[in-house]
Amino acid sequence: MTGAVVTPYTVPAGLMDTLQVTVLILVAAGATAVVLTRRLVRQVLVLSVYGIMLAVLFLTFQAPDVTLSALTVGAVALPIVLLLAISKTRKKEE
Amino acid sequence: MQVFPFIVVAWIIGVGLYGIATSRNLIHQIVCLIVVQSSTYVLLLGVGYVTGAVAPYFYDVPVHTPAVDPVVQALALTDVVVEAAVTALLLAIAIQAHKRFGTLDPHELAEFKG
Amino acid sequence: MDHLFALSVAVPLLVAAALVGVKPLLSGRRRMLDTVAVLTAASVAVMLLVIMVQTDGGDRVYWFAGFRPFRGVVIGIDFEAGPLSAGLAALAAVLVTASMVFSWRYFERVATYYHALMLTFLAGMTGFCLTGDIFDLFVWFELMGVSAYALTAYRPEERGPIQGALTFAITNSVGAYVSLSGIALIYGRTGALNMAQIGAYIGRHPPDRLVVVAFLLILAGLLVKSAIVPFHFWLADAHAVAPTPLCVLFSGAMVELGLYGIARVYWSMFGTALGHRAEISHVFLTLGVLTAVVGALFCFRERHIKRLLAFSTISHAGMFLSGIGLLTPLGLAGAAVYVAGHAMVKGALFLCTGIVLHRLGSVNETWLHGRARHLRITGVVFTLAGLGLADLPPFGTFLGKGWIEDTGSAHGMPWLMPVFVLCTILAGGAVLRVAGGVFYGLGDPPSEDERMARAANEETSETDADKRRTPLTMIIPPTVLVALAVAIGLTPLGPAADAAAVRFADQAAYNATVLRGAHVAHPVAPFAAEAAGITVSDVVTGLVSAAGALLLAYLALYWRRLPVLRRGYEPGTGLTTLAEGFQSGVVNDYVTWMVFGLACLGGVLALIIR
Amino acid sequence: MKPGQRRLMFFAGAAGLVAFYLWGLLGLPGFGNYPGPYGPAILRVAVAQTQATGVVSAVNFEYRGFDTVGEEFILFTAAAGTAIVLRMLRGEGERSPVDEARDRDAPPTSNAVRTIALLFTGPVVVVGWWLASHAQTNPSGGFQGGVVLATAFILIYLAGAFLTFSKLSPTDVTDAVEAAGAGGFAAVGLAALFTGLPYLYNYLPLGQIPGAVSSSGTIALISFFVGLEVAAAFLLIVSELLEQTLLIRHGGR
Repeated sequence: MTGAVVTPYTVPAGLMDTLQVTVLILVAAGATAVVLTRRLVRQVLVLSVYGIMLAVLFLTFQAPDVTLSALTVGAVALPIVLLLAISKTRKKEE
Repeated sequence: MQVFPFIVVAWIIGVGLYGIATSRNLIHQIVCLIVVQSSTYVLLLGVGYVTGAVAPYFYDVPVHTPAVDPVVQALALTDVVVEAAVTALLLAIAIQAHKRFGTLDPHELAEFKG
Repeated sequence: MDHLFALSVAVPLLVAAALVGVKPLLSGRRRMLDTVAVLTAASVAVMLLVIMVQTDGGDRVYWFAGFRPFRGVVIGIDFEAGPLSAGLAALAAVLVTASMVFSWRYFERVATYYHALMLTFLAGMTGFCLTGDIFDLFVWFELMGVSAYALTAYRPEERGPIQGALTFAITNSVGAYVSLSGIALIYGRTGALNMAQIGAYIGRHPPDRLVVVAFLLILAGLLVKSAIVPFHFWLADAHAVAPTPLCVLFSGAMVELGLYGIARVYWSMFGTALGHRAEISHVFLTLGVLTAVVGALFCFRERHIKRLLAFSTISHAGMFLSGIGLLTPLGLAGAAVYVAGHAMVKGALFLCTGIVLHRLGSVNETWLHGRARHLRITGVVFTLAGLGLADLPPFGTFLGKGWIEDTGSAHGMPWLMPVFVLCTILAGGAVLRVAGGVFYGLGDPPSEDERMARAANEETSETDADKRRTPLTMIIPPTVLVALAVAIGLTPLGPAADAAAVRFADQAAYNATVLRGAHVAHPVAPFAAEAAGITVSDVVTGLVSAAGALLLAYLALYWRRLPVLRRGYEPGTGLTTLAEGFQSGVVNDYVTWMVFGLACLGGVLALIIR
Repeated sequence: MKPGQRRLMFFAGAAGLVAFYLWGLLGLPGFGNYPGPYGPAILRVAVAQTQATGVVSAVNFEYRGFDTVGEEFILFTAAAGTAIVLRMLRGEGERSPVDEARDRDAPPTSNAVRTIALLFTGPVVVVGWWLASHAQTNPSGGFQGGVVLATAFILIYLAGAFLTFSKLSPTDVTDAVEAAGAGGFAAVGLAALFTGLPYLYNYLPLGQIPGAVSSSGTIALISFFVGLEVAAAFLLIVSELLEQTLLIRHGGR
C-alpha cells in the first residue's frame, strides 16, 4: 500500500468520550424506562427505542456489525413478534 | 470514563432483574429478560473496545490499522440470535398459557402448577 | 479417528434438520421417523463410547477448522475429551435412545418436531460435555435449554405443562445470562475463551476480585441447571409436567450436566488460580448437603409420583455436588459412578411411572394405591429400581456413594456418611412406599393431600395407544436400564474411574494437552490416586441404606395400624405449609431466590478470597 | 411469598449481587484498554488467511464457526419449538377456552399502507440479499440479511391479506428452507471430513483479492446458508404467531 491510501477518519478522543458517555446514559435510562413501563404496547415502543439506542452505542463502540443486528432484531423483529403476541393475548376491555 | 460503561452494565442487569422479580405480566417479564440480556452485549463490546481504534473491517483501511477486538463482536452477534430465539419461544409459551388460563399474571398461573 | 468428535455433534444436528426438511414426506410414516431417530441416537451413543474407550490412555483434543494454538494463544474452538466427559455424553445418548424407544408406542401422534427436538437436545448435551471453550459451552448450554423448554411445553392441551415450562425457561435463561456476564468478565481480563488458556493465564497471578466474581457468575447458570438449593425450584415444576420420556433425560442427564459443568469450570479454569481449596470445598459441601437434605425431605412428603422422583433427583444432585465438592479425585470418581448408576435407576423409575400413566391414567399415589397390581413386570422393575435408588448392592449407586463417603471420612468429614445414609433412606423409602402401595397394595393408602391430589389427577394419560396392554417397546427400556445399573455395580470400574478422575482434576495436565498437544497418560497429579475398590464399609452402608429405606417404607404404609404410632401425626404434614411457601410456582419468587442465593454465595466467596 | 416480602428480599439480594458484580467489574482493565491476546492474534492473521476484509464475519463463520453452528440450531430449535407449542393439536377444539377477541374485527388495511408496503418490498429484498452476500467484506452477514429478507415477507402481509402471506410461505416450504439453511451449514462443515480435513475447515478457493465478493471460500457460502436459515426461521415464527391471531379472529365472526 502506498501513500495514496486514505488515512482512516477518527473522531477526536475527547469528542468520542463525550458521545459514548451521553449514549451510555441514554441506554441506562432506556433500560430503566423499558422495565418501568407496565403497559404492554407502550413498553414495546420503548423497547424499540431502547434497541435503537443500543445500536447507536454499538456504533460508537466500533461494532457496525452488531449495530446492524441490534437494529434488525431489537428495533424491528422483536417488536413485531411482541406486538403479535400482545394482540393475541389482548384482553377484551380495550 | 475508565469504569463508567461497566457501571451502566451493572445498572442494566439490576434493573432487568428487578423487572422480572416484580412483574405481574408474563410478556412484560419476558421483555425484562431481554433487558437483562442486553447488559451482556454492552459488557462484551465494552471489554473489547480499544480507544482510538477502528472497526475490524479492512475494506477501505489498511490491514494493520489498530482495530477493536473482533471476537467480542462475533460473540455479541451470537448472543443477539440466542436472545431472539429464546424470546420467540417464551412468547409462544406465554400465548398458550393465556389461551389455557386466560391470564398472564405469574401469580394466577401458579395456581395451575402441575 | 478423531473426526468422531465432530460427528457426534454434527450427525444429530444434520439428521434433525433433515427430518424437518422432508417433513411432508414423513407424514403418516411414523415408524420410519422413529427408526431414523432411534438409530441416530444409538449411533451417537456408540461414537461417544468409542471416544471414551479411546481416551482411556490420555485425553484427546480436536481443533475445529484446524486452528491449532500458536504459542499458547488459541484462535479456534476445541473439543477436549477424556473418559469422564465422553462417558457422561455417552450416558446422555443412551438415555435419549432409551426414551425414544419408549416413546415408540407412547406418543401416537407426535410430529416430526418431537424427534428433531430430541436430537438437537442430544447434540446440545454432547457439545456441552466435549467442548473446551467457555463460550462454546454457553452456546451448547443454550441449545440444550431451548430444546428442553420446547419439549416441556410439548403437550399444550393440558393445564400443567405451560406453567412448568415457563418457570423452567425463565429461571434457566436468567442463569445463562448471568453466566455469560461471567464469561465476558473473564474474557475482559484474559483475552481468551479457551478454558485451558484462561486457566493458564489466571493461574499465574494471585486470585483477585475479578476472578472470584467471574467464577461465581459462571457457576450461576450451572447451579440453576443442576438444581442446587436455593436455585432448584424450577426442577420439580418442570418434571411434574414434562412428558415422562423427557423426565428421564432431565433427571438422568441434564441436571448432571450442570454438575459436570461446575467440575469442568473449577478444574480447567479456576482451581489453581483460586487456591483456598479447603474453604471452597466447604462452600460446595454446604450447598451439596443442604440440597441433599431439602430434596430428601420434600421427596418423602410428596404424593405426585413424578414430583416425588424429581425431588429425589434434587437430593441426589446434592450428593453429587458433595462428591465433586470434596475436590479430590476419588470423590469425583465416586460422583461419576454415582451419576451413572443413578441415571439408570431413575430412568427406569420414570419409565415405569410412564407405563402406569399409560395404563391407569394417573400419577397420584393415593388414588393408585393397589390399582396397579396387574402390572406385574412393571411392578418388579419399579421395585428393583427403587432398591437401586436406595443404594442396595450390587446396583452401581452403592459404589459411587460409598466412594464419596470414604473420601469424606478420609478428609476429616465422617459426618458425611450418616447424612448421606439418612437422605438415601428418606428418598429410597419414599420410592419403595410408592412401589409397595401402588403395585402390591400393601398397607393403607397415604392420606389425601388436596392440592397434591388435584395436581396429580390433572396429569391425564399422555398416550392414546391401546391401554389394555403394555407394548414391548415400553417395558424393555426400563428393564435394560435396571440391568445396566447392576452391570455398573459389578464391573470393576475402580482403577479406570479413579485414573480418569485424577486426570480430570489435574489442571497442569489439561493445559499441556490442550495448549501444547502433549499426550498426558499419567500426569503428575497434585493428588495421589486413592485406592478405589469395593470396601466392606461401602457394602455395609449400601445395605444399611436399603434396609432403612425398606423399614421406612413399611412404616409409612402401615403406620396407622401400629399401636405405637397411631396417635402420631401424619408423616410430613409439618413440612407441607413450609413447602407451599417455598415451592410457590411463581417465577418471580424463584428469580428472587436466585438473586438472593447468588448474593449470599458472593459474600462468602468474597470473604474467603480477598 | 407475599409481594412485599419478595420485594424486600429482592432488594437485599440485588443490592448484594450488584455490589459484588461491580466489585468484579472494577477489576477489569479500564474501558478502552482491551489487553488481548485473542483479538490481536485474529487481526494479525485473518485477512491473510481468509481473504475476508470483514474480520467479524471471518471469526463468526470460520475461527469460531462451530459456535455459529450451535447458534443456528438454537434458532432452528426455537422455530420448531414455537411450532410445537402453538400448533393446534388434536383435542384442542375449534373453540379455545378464552376467545377474548370475539367481538373485535381486524381493522381493514388502508390502501395507502398497502401501496407503501408494496413499494418497500422490492428494495427490502435487495438490501437483505446484499447483506447476506457481503459477509466477507462489509459489516453485514447472513444473520442481518436473513432478518431483513423475512421482513420483506411481513411487508407483503401488511400489503395484502394473510391469505397472500400464507400462499407465499406455506409452512412446509418454509420448514424445508429452514432445514436446508441449518443443515447446509452443518453439511458444509462436514464435507471437509471426507477429505480428511477437520470439521468446518475452509477448503474452498479463497480468491486473490481481499474483499471481493467471490473471496473467502466457505465464509461466503456459510453466510448464505445462515441467511436462508434465519429468514426462514423468523418467517416461521411470525407465521405461527399470525396463524394464532387470525384463527381467533375468524373464529369470532
